[in-house]
Order: sequence, then C-alpha cells, then structure tokens
Amino acid sequence: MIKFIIKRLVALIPVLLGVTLLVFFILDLAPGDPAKTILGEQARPEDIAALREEMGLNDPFIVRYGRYMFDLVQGDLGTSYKTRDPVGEEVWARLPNTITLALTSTVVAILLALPLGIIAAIKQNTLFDGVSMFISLLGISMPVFWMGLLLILFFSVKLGWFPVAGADQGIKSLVLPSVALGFMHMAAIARTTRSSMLETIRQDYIRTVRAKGLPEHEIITDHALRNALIPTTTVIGLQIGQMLGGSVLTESVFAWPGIGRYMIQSIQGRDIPSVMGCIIIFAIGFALINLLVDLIYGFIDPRIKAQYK
Amino acid sequence: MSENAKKDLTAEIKDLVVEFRTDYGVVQALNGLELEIERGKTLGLVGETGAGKTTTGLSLLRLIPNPPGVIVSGSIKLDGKDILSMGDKEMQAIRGKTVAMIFQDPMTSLDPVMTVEQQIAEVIKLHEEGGQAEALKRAREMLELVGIPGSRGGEYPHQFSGGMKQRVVIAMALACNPELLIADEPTTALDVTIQAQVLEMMKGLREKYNTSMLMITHDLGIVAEICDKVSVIYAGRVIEHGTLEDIFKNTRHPYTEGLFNSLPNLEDRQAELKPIKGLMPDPSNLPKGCAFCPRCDYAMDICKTEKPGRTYRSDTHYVECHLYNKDNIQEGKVKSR
Amino acid sequence: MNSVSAVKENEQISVKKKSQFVDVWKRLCRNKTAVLGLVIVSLLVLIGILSPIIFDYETQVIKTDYSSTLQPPSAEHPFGTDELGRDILIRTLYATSTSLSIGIVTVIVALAVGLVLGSAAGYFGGKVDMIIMRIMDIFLAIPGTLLAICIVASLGNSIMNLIIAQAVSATPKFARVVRGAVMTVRDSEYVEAARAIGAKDTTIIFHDVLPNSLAPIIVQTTLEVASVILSIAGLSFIGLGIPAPRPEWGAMLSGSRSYIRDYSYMCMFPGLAIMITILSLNLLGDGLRDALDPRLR
Amino acid sequence: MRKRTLRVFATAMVLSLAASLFTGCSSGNKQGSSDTTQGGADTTQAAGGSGDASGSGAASSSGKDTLIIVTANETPSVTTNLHNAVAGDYLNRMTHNCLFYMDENMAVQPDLVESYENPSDTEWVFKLKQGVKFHNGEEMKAADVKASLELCKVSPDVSLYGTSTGTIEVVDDYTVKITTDGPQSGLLIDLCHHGNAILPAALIESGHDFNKEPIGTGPYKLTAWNKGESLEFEAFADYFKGEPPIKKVIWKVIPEGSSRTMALEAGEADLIVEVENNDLSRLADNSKVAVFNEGSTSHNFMMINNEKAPFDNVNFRRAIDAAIDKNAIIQVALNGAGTVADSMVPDCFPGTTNEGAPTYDVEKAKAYFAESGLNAADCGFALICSDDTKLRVGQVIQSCLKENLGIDITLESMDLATYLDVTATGDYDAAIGGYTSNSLLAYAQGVYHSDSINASNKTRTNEPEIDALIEKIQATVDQAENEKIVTEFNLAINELCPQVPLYMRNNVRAYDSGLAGFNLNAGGNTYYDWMSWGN
Repeated sequence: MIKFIIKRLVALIPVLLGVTLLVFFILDLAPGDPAKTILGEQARPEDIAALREEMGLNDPFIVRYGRYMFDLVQGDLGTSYKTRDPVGEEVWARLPNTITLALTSTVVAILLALPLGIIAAIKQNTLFDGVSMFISLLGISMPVFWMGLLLILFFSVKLGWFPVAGADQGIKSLVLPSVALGFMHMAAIARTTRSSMLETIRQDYIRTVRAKGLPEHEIITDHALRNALIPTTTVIGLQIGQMLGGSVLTESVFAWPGIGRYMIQSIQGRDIPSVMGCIIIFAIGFALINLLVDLIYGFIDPRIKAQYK
Repeated sequence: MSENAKKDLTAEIKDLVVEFRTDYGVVQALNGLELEIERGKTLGLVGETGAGKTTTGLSLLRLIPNPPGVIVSGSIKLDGKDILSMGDKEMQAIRGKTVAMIFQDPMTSLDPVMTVEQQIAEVIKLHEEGGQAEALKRAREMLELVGIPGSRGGEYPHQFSGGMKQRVVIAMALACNPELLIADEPTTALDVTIQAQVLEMMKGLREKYNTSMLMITHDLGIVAEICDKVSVIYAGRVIEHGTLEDIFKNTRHPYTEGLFNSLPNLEDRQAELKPIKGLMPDPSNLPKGCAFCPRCDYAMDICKTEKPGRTYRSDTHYVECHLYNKDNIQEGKVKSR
Repeated sequence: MNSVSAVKENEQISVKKKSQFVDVWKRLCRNKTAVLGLVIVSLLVLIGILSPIIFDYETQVIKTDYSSTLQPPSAEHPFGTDELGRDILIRTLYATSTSLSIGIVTVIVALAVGLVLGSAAGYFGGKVDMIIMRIMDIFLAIPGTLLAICIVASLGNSIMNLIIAQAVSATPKFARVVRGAVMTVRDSEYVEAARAIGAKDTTIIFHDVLPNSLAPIIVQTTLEVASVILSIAGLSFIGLGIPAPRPEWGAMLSGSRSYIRDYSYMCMFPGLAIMITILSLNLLGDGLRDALDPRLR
Repeated sequence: MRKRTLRVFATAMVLSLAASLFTGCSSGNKQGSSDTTQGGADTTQAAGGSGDASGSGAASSSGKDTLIIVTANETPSVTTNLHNAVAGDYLNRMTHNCLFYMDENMAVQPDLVESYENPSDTEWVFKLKQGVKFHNGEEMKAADVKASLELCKVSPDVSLYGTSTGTIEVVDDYTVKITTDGPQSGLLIDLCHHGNAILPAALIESGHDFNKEPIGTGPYKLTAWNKGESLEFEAFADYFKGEPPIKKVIWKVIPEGSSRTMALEAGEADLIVEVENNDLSRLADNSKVAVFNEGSTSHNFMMINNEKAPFDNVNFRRAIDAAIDKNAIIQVALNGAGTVADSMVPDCFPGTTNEGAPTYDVEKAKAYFAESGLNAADCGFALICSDDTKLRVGQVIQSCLKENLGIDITLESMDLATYLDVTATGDYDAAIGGYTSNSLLAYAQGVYHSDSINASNKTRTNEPEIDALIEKIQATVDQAENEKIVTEFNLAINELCPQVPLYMRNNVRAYDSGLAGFNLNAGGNTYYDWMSWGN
C-alpha cells in the first residue's frame, strides 16, 4: 500500500512538471507588461524599465522558466509581482479557506446526494424519483454564480439569516457558499449514485442475495450501496477537483477569501508567479484527491486493492 | 410407473401467468404454466432461451423483478402453502431456507466486494441459529463440501476461477439444506470438463441431502443424466411433460422431437441434423393458436386459430398438441405425413 | 446456393444496422423526458438559426435606446429592456445562436482532436498510448475551468480564443472517452477478424472501431455542449467571456448582476435560458445514454 | 460650479476648518491654506486637534467602537513605497502620516510639519512637530524624514513622487531642508503622497518587513491581515493628534458591488467605499444609510491616438467630441454619479477653464466634421473598453457617433493589463480611460507632456508649446502666477482637443448614518481619526 502511494506520488512529478511548463508557457503568451500593470496608468517609462529589470522580466523564456523551476524544486513558489511577498505565503494564507469551502460543500453535496440518489433508484420511476432527479438537473443547469446571487438575495437580504459576504462569521458565513457549491455538485453525485444503484440493483449478485432471503434494506445497505459506491466515489473525487476550480466563481460571489479568487485577481494583474502558484497548488490538490479516491476504492473494492501492489 | 396416491409435492405451480409490462409492450413470459416437483426428485425444465425457464425458477422464489414483471394469475405452492399470498417477511424466510437457487452465470452471481465465506455465512446467519462465528465456521465447512479448501474462504470472488465460483454458489445454495434447489443452467457458463465435475457434485449432494431439485437447462444430456421427470417448456407453457423415459423414448410433441433432432447423433454421424426452423415467436405478440405453429412441420389449419388442449398418454405423460387425441396418442411417435 | 446465402447474409446485416438505429430512435422516443429534451434542443437550434435572420443585429440587437432603459416586461418588451434600453427578449433569443454555435463548434473541435488522439492511444496502445495519455494527464491535472481561464486571460477574450480555451480543456475528456471505448472494442472479435483479413489500421479504426464506440462518445458530446455553454457563462462572470456588445447569456447575466435586486427580470431571462438549454441538453444526453445502452432500461 | 464656490471662499480661514470637518461642506482653497502655512502659523493643528477631541468625547457615549469598512479591491501591499494603488493608499492613511496632507478642499496642510519656510524658489525648510511617536514607541525625527523621502526616490512604484524632492538634508533633529532641482511648484503636493510617508529610518535600514508590520505615525495600527479577506486595525493610543474615537477598524474585501450594498443594508458593513451606481437611489432612500456623492479629481475621457488617422485631424477630433452626448453617458454608465467634463483637464483645480473646448452640439459636430474633409465611411475605429462601466460608456459613444456623424465604431473588450500595454505603446485607435491626480501639474505632466509618451501620454500629444507651458507651471512656485499659466495652458490644450473628455466621476461612499464625522476630499482621502459613532 505504502509502496503504491509512493509510486503514485513519484508518477505525479512529471505531470506537475508538465503542468508548470504548460501554464508558464500559456501565461507567457499574455500580452501586457506586468511591470506596467503594477505601476499603473501614470507610470513613467524609466520606472517601468527599472521594475522589469528588478523582476527579471527581460530574460528569455527558458531562463525565466529555468529560474522558476530551480526555485520551485527548493519549495519556493517565487515572489508575487504585485505584493512582493512570497507566493507561498499568499497561497498558504488562503488555502485553509478554500479547503474549508471545498470540504463543507462536499459534505453538503454527499449528505444530500447519497440518500437522494439511493431512494430515487429504489423508487425508480416514482414521483420521488422524478422530483429528485429534476432537482438534480436543476443543480447541474443553474450557473453557480446565479444560484449564489439568488441565495444571497433571499437568505441574506430578504430573511437576513446569513451574512452577505466574507468569511468572518464562522459557520454562518460558510452556509450559503457551501450550499451554492454543494447544490451544484450534489446534482452530479446524486445522478451517478442513482444510475450506479440502478445498475447494481440489476446485477446478478443482487438477485443471488435476494434469493438468500435477505431483507430488502439489508440488500441495499450491505450489497447494492457498497458496489454502487465505486463509481460514485470516482464522481465525488472528480467533483472535488472541479470544486477546486468551480470555487473560483463561488468565491467571488461570496467574497470568500480563497485561492480561486486570488488566482483571478492575480491573472488580471498579470501576477504570473501567483497564478503559477495557485495552479500548482490546485494541480497538487487535484492529484492528491485522486490518489485518495483510489485508496478509498481499495477499501470498497477488493478487485482494485489487489492492484495496489 | 403410474402413481395413484396423492403425490408428495415439494412445489406445485398451477396455471401461472406472468407478464413483463415494459414500455415496449406486454411480454407474456408464462402462459398458464403448470409444474410439479416431487419430494426428493429432480424435475428437468427444458426449452430454448426465452421460453420462460428462468422466469419459472424465479417465480418459485417470488423474485420476478417487479416492475416490469407481474404475476397475473395462477398459484404457486411450496409444501402445499401458497406463496403468492405470503407477506414479504414470510417470503424472506423461505428464500435461501426452503428454496435455494443456483444462477446461470457464476461470474456475476457473487458480490465482488464481499469475501466468499461471508457471502455463504450471510445466508446461514439469516436462517439458522448461532452467531457470526458459527456461521463462518459452517460456511467454511460448506466450502470444503464443494471441494474448496476452507482456508480460501477469506478470499474475494475475483480470486476464484469460474468453476470454483459456481461451487461457491452451490455451497451457498445448499448452506441451509433447502427442500428445493433450483438450478438455472448451472453449468452453461463452464468449460465441459468443469461441467461434468460440477454436475457430479450436485448429484452427490442431492442424494446426500435428499433435496428436491428443479434443473433448468436446454441441454438434454444433462436432463438424461440427472432428472427423474421432464417438462418441456415453449413460449411460457409446458407443452410436454413426462418421466425421463416418457420424453426420451415416447416423444410426442413436434417441438420435443425437434430438440432431439437438433442433437448430433454419435452413433450415426451421417444422419442429417434437423434443427427447428425459425426462432421463438415474439413473446409480446404470440400467435393466436399454438405458439409453436409457425415453426411446426406438422402444422394444420386448426393450429393457427386454436390453442391445443392437454392429451394424456399415461398418468405421467401428457402433451399439448393438436396432432393428438385420446385415440391416437398411444400410437407411437409423432405421426408423419 | 452459397452465393445466395451470402447475399442474404449481407442483407440481414444492413437490415440489422438500420434497425439498430431505428431501435435507438424508438427507445429514445419512448422516453418522455428525452423527447422533451430533444424537442427543446431542436427548438433552440431553430431559434439559433432563425434569430440572426429575423432580427437585425445593428438596429435591434445592439442598438442602445436611452429613452427606454430598464423597463420591466411589457407588451412591447415582453422580457423588458436592459440598462441600455435594448430589448431583452431579442437579445436572449439572439444569444441562443451565440451560445449554441460556440458550444457546438467547441465540441466539434474538441471531439475531432479527441477522436484522433483517443483512438490512436486506444488502438495502438503501448508507447503511443502512454505518450498521448501522459500529455492528456497534464491537461487533466488542471481543473478545466482554471485552464480555460488561463488561456482566455492570456490570449484575450475573443470568440475565437474562447473556443480554443474551451476546446483545449474539453479535448482530454474526449480523448479519454474515445480511448476507453476504442480499447473495449479493439479486442473484440470483429476487429480481430478485420485485422485477420489484412485491413489497414486506419481503416479498422474508422470503419470498425469508432462506429462501434459511438455510444459513449455521442453521450459525452451532448453533455459537453452543455458544459461548454455553462463554462462560458462562468468565464463571462469573471470578465473573460464573449466581448460586448454581442449578446451571450452568460455576459447578459454578468452585466445584469448589479441590477439583480431592483430589476431581477434582467437576470431571470438569460438565467432561465441557460437553465433550459443545459437542462434540455442533459435530458437529451441522458435519454441518448439510455437509448444507446438498453441494459439500463 | 463647486469650483466657483471655492473661489468665493478664497480667503476662508484656518479657524473655519474645525467646523468644516463636521459639516462636510466644501470650502477653502489651496491659496488660502498655503498663505497660512507659509506664515508659519501654529494654530492650525491646535484647532484641528480640539475638533478631534470633541469628536472622541461624543463617541465614547455610544457603545459601538468598531468600524467595518468594505471595499472592492484588496490592496497589493500596505508598504507605502511598494505600491501605487488606491486601495493601498486608503490603508496607508490609517497607519502613516506624510509631512503634509490634502484637506477636504484639496488644499495642502501641514501634517507632521509644524511650519515651513520657502527662502528661495528651490529651497524649503521644514520644522517638524516634536513628540510624534511611531507605533513602535520611537519618536519621529528629521533622520526618519530623510530616509523615508529617499526611499521613495528609489522605489519604482512611487518614485514619480520622489523627483521633486531633490536633495534632503537633516539640519537638526526637528528640521529638514530640501533643495529642489529647479523650482518645483508641485513639491508640497508630492509630499502628501503615501510614497513619501514617514517611516522609522532604523527600520528602513534594517530591512524591516513593513508589509507585515507597517510601522508609521498614523492613528491606527495594523493588527491582522487576513489575506483576501480583511485587514484589522486598532487605535494607536499615542497618536500625536490624540487617540482616535473609534477603537477598531476592519477593512473587508467584497469584490461584488451588489454584495457590498447588501452588506451595508444588512448591517455587516458600516461604510462602503465603492458604491454600485445602480444602488445609489436605493441607498439614498434608506434612512439608516447616508450617501456621500460629490465630485472628484477623476477625469475620464476617450483617449485617442493622435498619431493615427483620422485622429491626426483636429477638426475630426472636435467633431467626435461635439457629437457625444456626455449626459447620456453619465446617466447610463454612472447612474448620474458624475458631472460632464468638457475641458481637456480636470476642471477642479485653480485656473482651469472650459473655454474653447467643444461641447455636445450635434450641429457643430457636423460642421466640424465637414471642415475635416473626411468621409464617415473612412473614419471607423475600434474603441477599447477594459471593464463593464467603460463598456457601457463605449456603447453610448458607439450609438452617438453612428447617429450623429454616421461613423461606425467597434467596441473591443480587453483586460486591464492588455489595455495598459497597448495604449501605452500607441498600438490602438481609441480607448476609454481616465486619469486621477491631485494637482493640475501632475495631470498635465502625465497626460500631455511629450516625456510621457509611451507611458501615460496615451494620446501621444507631442507639442513643444504644450511641453513648454507645462514646464512653466512646474517652475512657477508663486500661486497666483501659477494659476495664470494654468489658464493659458488650459486654453491651448482645449484648442488642440487631443482627446474627448467625458465626465468627472463622483466620489461615492455610503455609510451607516450613525457614523459622525465622515469626510472625504475630492482626491479620495478620508481622515479616519475624525470619525466617531454618534447617535
């Protein structure tokens, strides 16, 4: 098992290397001079030139990339063009917020989605099935920022239950963003749960279990669910990854001080080291989640566990 | 071979009608099926794919998937008790205990995420006294019984070969010593050599436990090997029923005859194979008269419009075909024209 | 005798192919929600085609009219007007063509590239597979939205760049689906048969493998159009979407978000339009999946 | 109009300052204030100080002692010399002081300076206040001033404001002498910039991380910076003007405009800095909220590349200027929160004039256009709009030019970074832009001087006479004389019409009406220590 984890982590290195090169290259295509953006509309050419030199912007692509990678392997994410603070610090300060939001919305999504998907599958083609799948479809179809604004409008402005924005009121602050983000992801998870439950329920082994005389609820919990969880886990893993990305929008609607919003600000400010830092963190997070999902598979599915040698 | 006294029946199906109501139309899976399984005996249920064999097996456990399957009418009795009027709890008590079933495909019949001993223990725990530990011990014993080392009980199905999986399924089915064992093509998915082993083992176990058995198969060889009586099923109806001898030696129904003609004859390899022409009729749109009529070499006008009634050749042997009546039924094999 | 039976067999095969299509179609038609999805999607496509013909872009779609800004829905303007006095109904309808065409073009591009890469990886396996999929892994290692954001931010937000950005982040998904589908088909008997009679690799891929891997690809395509449209709306929200004044639902929503409280109708209609589009594409996609994979029914 | 008022009150006295703090009215002007300060008066701050004291007394009676300010943008930095961002300036004003500050009427007032003398056109001697404490307890002395002003000169972000300061000498602990490089009329205004905020010399030398701990002399100390979320400040007990009445100030970042409004309405915010224009009327109707909506120094215009045809034709430039309905722009893009700008420079500074600049007049526009000899079909151009507001402005311009002159223009959306790049290098036709400056000199130097080509002179105006006039404004320290040259320059540039002025943006703030002493000058400065929780 540990060997498997190490193998996976090692396999991650070339991917991350590719990611850095890809993103560094894409961002390098961007027009606009970071120095100019920092100094603003009123800057003088000599100040811009001085700043460019200071930031090492005059070197060729390869040199800049090489320098970046040299620092990166030493754990240094570089210095933000905009704040002149280490990117690592900037990202680190915001990371807990993004993780908190991703986790709570995942919990919200799973808590809603699993029962919804399971019951919908068991009561296939009933009203409950129809309604819950319609709700799920809504979750997929509604743009998350629209949903966010409507939630704010209703629960914060009209009812005054939750704060409008920010993260400074603890759990109260967390409710609306988690619900908005969670609702969106609940949809995908519920649908997968339902369809994999449906598929599982039709499997021969479920019939076998039934023929043993097991009560229906035990069939669901002991056999069907456990098998249906395998594809569901995949989707949950993918969804958390998407949540990392999708939190960009949610974070800006709810003024959530996370990495997603930071990345958008950095992109607009051509703060390339910060953007790189965010992307690397996202990519690592994404990869770790996938690894975690694979490990969870192992616990659910012995066939997969056998491969973790 | 006549039986006068009231037969000791483990299972009795009378006039069973099962429909599958799908978006695509209503499929008549069983059309007034009749079946009797005597205690300690083995009934062979023979027919083509789609004739309703598996549905018959499942209906004995009341496991026809609903929706879309609906038992429209008829009765199913186990030990004289009508299971159609039973509650879910009662039915659950019967499944695995009174009646057990071996399914067609051992590859998919086992839960991939549970160890085999747990899967066997599950049924024991449900129906027998004793706790988890006791059940696991019994499960391992059952594994040994079917020829698998008990020590492998902690493994998962994917670690077993097809034949071994089927042994596990059989062990599971026999774990609670059921009165009736339904074996749905238990060897179809297996290699020939494994088939023979499994079949031998089943025979042995049947004798050991004096279990009644419903052997669902399309393989007449297996029937000859293991069955006491045979019901030939076509389009959801038993069209010929009799003892092994009745069916094999005194074949009456053209369809049964067709089944035999489809078998290669080892003694006479020059003999032409005469497969039954055409395919099973669309079960959602059965012919008005005899269901076999469109494929029957002997079809008459009446066959197209009227369903044939039952004609008895003896107490144990009957056939549903317009070719026969009380007078000509004894005359031997299907008359030729 | 032999030739006759061969002809017959051929006939049977073609009949079978046709009937397979008819079967799928029939199954689709039996699924009420899928039909609903199909009807709405067709309607949207129709609107998308017709609205640029019916409405004049210069005078009806982007022309500002300060005498009638921010009017609530009325008989004259059924969806009301926006902050520049433009009719929201016309803009919403017109945006259908923008959103759908971008969604479709993006998916076609991504599909084309994904098909080539995925089928090459799936069919040849080995090193080819490894190299292609490792590269795809790099793209997949970055959440799609973020990758698209980076690309649009770098290239500038034009329709062209939006399509590129979305296509780049969608391609690996297609490549994966195609690869998976191809790999399951690759080792099947009929492909082995084709190989046995000496067919060329490309012939096998395009004649035998791909047509038989279509089901998951079709489904993925339908759903991807939906996700592209949604994603563009998201990009618009952070100012990286379709450049004004061309109407696009996401951009309209984004532009109306400061009016959401007093003039909520402004964000209702584009929001609903997105919702209906995504909803119907999803219904259709689900229906297609069920129709193509009858096991689930 | 406001400017006229200022003139009327040209002789407004220092003593009226204290009163004006609380009424929030605009009075007094630069001339008046510089007269007083030149006289070396020592009464100014005493009066201001007593005003503060009374404010603090009022505050203590109410229970609330925290002020939550919500803003759209997070500052890149709180280090005074490492940014030139408005968001950062807001915060620097809380933690730091400069030698001078601009009062509510944009007049320069001494801050850390007790008094000053101007013995010659190039020599300035500043007497510092004594007993001013930094947050770390050290006393502010002349060496700190020298180090801080010199730091400004070498920091690219703010070095623009370090050019006029020339050579800095420490005369004694409380006296600093600056010898400028030629006469510099803009010196005092430059000294008001946060780039010239006074930091402890010892910390500058030791490489202290001011971004973690921005030690200054200001009324508040930074206690926490939750990146991306908020910055927390607490009152500095030893503030040299007295401890501010409000003990705790939190700056929250909420990028979404409507969310900011909702936060204020929901009571989660006490003061919002960038008010969504659409929410203005809603907030004005809210009795719990006060709205501040006054003119600013932000001059907004359509910049056009004078090097490119057809913009090299002065009559064409005048034609499009006269063809654009600026009132419509203000209504559509700003919801009325602005005033029409016709003059080529912000008209809020002394000496400026609208004379000679085209105004919205369709007939005249057509006449100018006829005079230009151009054909409408050849005059199409691309207009760059780098945000939503600019896009709305652009859409109005688009329809005005189409309707009035038959010219087709296309709108080009662009992100800020690209916009800055292409406009600076002259690789564009036209763009919506703006320039905010605290003095006419800085504006003129930045926008019209040929030295600023490839930087902020985006119209690429390259006229020797204009350059000469700007240099003359810079060199004329005498206020009255300076004003005359400003007028001369203004008339010349109006005649030249290098760009299309659109509007002067208003400074808009909305705050809890319980907040007393709210203030804001046209340059966007708020004096945080003047505010308190009233009733």
